[in-house]
Amino acid sequence: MTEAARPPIAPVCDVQPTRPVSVGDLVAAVEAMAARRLRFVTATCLDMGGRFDIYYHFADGVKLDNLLVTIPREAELPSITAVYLGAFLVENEMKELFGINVVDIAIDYKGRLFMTELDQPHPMAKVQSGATPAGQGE
Amino acid sequence: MGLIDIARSKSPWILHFDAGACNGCDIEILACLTPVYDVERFGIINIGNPKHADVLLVTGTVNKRSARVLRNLYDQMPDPKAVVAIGACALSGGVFHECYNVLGGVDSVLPVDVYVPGCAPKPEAIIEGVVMALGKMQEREHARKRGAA
Amino acid sequence: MMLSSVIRNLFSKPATRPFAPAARTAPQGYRGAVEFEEEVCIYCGACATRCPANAICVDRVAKSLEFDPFKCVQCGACAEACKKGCVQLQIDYQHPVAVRHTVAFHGPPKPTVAP
Amino acid sequence: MAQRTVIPFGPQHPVLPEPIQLKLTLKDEIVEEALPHIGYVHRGVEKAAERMDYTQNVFLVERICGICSFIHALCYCQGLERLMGLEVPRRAAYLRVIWSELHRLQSHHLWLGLYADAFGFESLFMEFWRSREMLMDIFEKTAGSRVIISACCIGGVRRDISDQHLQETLETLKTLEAAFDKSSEVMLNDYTVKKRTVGKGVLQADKAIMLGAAGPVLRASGVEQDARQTGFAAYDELRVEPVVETAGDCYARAKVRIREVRQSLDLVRRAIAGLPDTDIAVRPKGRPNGRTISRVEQPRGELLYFLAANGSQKLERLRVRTPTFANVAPLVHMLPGSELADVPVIVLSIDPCISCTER
Repeated sequence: MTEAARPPIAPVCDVQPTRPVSVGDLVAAVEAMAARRLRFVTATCLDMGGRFDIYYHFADGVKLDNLLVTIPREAELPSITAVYLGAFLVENEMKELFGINVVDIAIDYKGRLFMTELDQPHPMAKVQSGATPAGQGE
Repeated sequence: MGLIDIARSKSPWILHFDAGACNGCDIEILACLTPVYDVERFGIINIGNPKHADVLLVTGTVNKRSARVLRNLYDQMPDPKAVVAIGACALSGGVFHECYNVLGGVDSVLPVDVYVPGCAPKPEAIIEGVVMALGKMQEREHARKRGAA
Repeated sequence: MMLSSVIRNLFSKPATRPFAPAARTAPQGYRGAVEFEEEVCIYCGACATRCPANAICVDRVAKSLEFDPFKCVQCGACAEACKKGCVQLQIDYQHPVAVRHTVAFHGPPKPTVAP
Repeated sequence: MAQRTVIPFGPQHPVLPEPIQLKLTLKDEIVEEALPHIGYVHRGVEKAAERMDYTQNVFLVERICGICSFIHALCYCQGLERLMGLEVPRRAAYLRVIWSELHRLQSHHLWLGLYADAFGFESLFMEFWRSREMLMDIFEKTAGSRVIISACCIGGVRRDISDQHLQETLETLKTLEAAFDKSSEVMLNDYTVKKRTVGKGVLQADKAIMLGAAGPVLRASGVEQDARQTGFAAYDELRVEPVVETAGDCYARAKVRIREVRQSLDLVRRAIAGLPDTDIAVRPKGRPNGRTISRVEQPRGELLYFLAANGSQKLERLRVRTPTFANVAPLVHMLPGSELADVPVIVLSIDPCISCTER
């Protein structure tokens, strides 16, 4: 990437800085972010096949500060809604669309945020648990 | 033609439902109400209550959750009624054909009388569509009366 | 305040645009209905691959093109992709219709191939 | 004796053009709890973006929201340009600013109208929407469509604005500003409007940060954050000072937007005056690879795209965080304690865009 050419734009918007944290340290790291009065922006979940990469984005003024958590499929992910209540929608979304087991969400839709009971579970996940509907996965 | 028929064709009341649109078409429907397009000069009034409405304007792709609401609204409307599908999404799914939560066009749920293509259709096209739907509604009503007589 | 508005509105031109038959036409460059020129088309399929809505189907072997105006979102990607200038976006908008229809055409009859 | 009732607000409701349901728990007339139920317009754009070609995605993301479509396309293209190492020509960057700011003007006019309608001021709604049509005419003339203008492409913009159109735009903006002066005066100083908006739905600065509010909702609570400060497109040259109010109520949110309209008018004029004379697009070369975040400022707040690509024709992941998605949590916090009759005003004060939220 030729980032050097446009100094005012590039450094602000890239995924840097990203700090990897373990699942156990996630809530503590998020609490540290809250202590610095950073604004929670959102979380992004990437399905990497065997594992999930989850980025948490925080806004520090106009800069972004990111945390990266990597969890194996089927693992539990603690909710950060106790610290940042605003995360409840995005956590419910991850739970429903990817099938990540997010525990203790403050407002839990039980995996029914967007879709009805009739739909296939976890449409965003690359590996479908159970029967794989045609056209799903890579 | 009875008095009620005349009144209906001169002053159709429309109900608008967004079944999963991007807002583009919805805003264009609202733009029809504003001074520049002013549909009230044709007697068209946008109404919130399905029981008062003659024409149902549907925008956007239909998903399972909104299909239920849509069906519900349609059933509450008194006969005779007409359905106008507005925008590429309401016609066929448009650019969202690859999305997993899209059932397709409105005609997969309701019988559609008039299709207004475009993304988003111009207010002129929407007004033209409503006028066309009135014609169809009248035709159907006449056919029904002839059948009953 | 209110009085000034009333007076202004009494003497100003109406804001409302006339509707058909005196409706105004869109300005140059408006992206309206998509039209194909059959004679020019070489069935290369460039428009079909670029179309985000899958509205165009081109069979390069059978030399046929099918276009579904109901899927079309008038983005103009096909017109940009077409090297021959066969696809054009009209200034007039697509008019409402009561029945589904598609536009289909095909090239000159294939030279007869022995079966 | 106080009675508890649960009232479903929506999905089909006269004040909302879009379907969202709020389950309101009331104690007499006072809202105790509000629980949003969404999913009526969920389509699954993020998944579709993984299945479609990355160039086709420009048209897909534009149709996430019909009110700020250009800005969605801008955000997406900007992310891809960073992944592909493309340098956008300066004229394209300026044209992007012009169209974005026109979209902001259009969106704020739309919102001010709907907001006036929410507290029953229909003539004000008509005034704002009449002005808005001038902006729609500009879009029609310069970009070829009223709503989804499809002007942005990877590497620049798809069409140029001629000098004649730029002049016409400036003329139109003059008329628009005169009309806006009159109608915004009513919005800010009218006794009845103030009665309905001052002190309603208060959000403190602390809460706004912790709940992750975005855009005018955040700035009306006194937090000075605007994604345009990051200097994307040509905002590095056309500096933007965030518009900040401190009261945090519905009135302050309207005031922020009214001041932003003036700011946008100024920005469009400055951008037109400083429009450089270069190409308008570069041809994209190669395939995108890597992960990046692209942030822009939408009329409703900060829009964030996360793009992950692996060097193929299709993206690995496209994540869209829209401003209304962030503003739902503040809304849930604002509603308790308000009267039922104020609910439509408070809901509209965040400028909800449900199709953005659910994608």
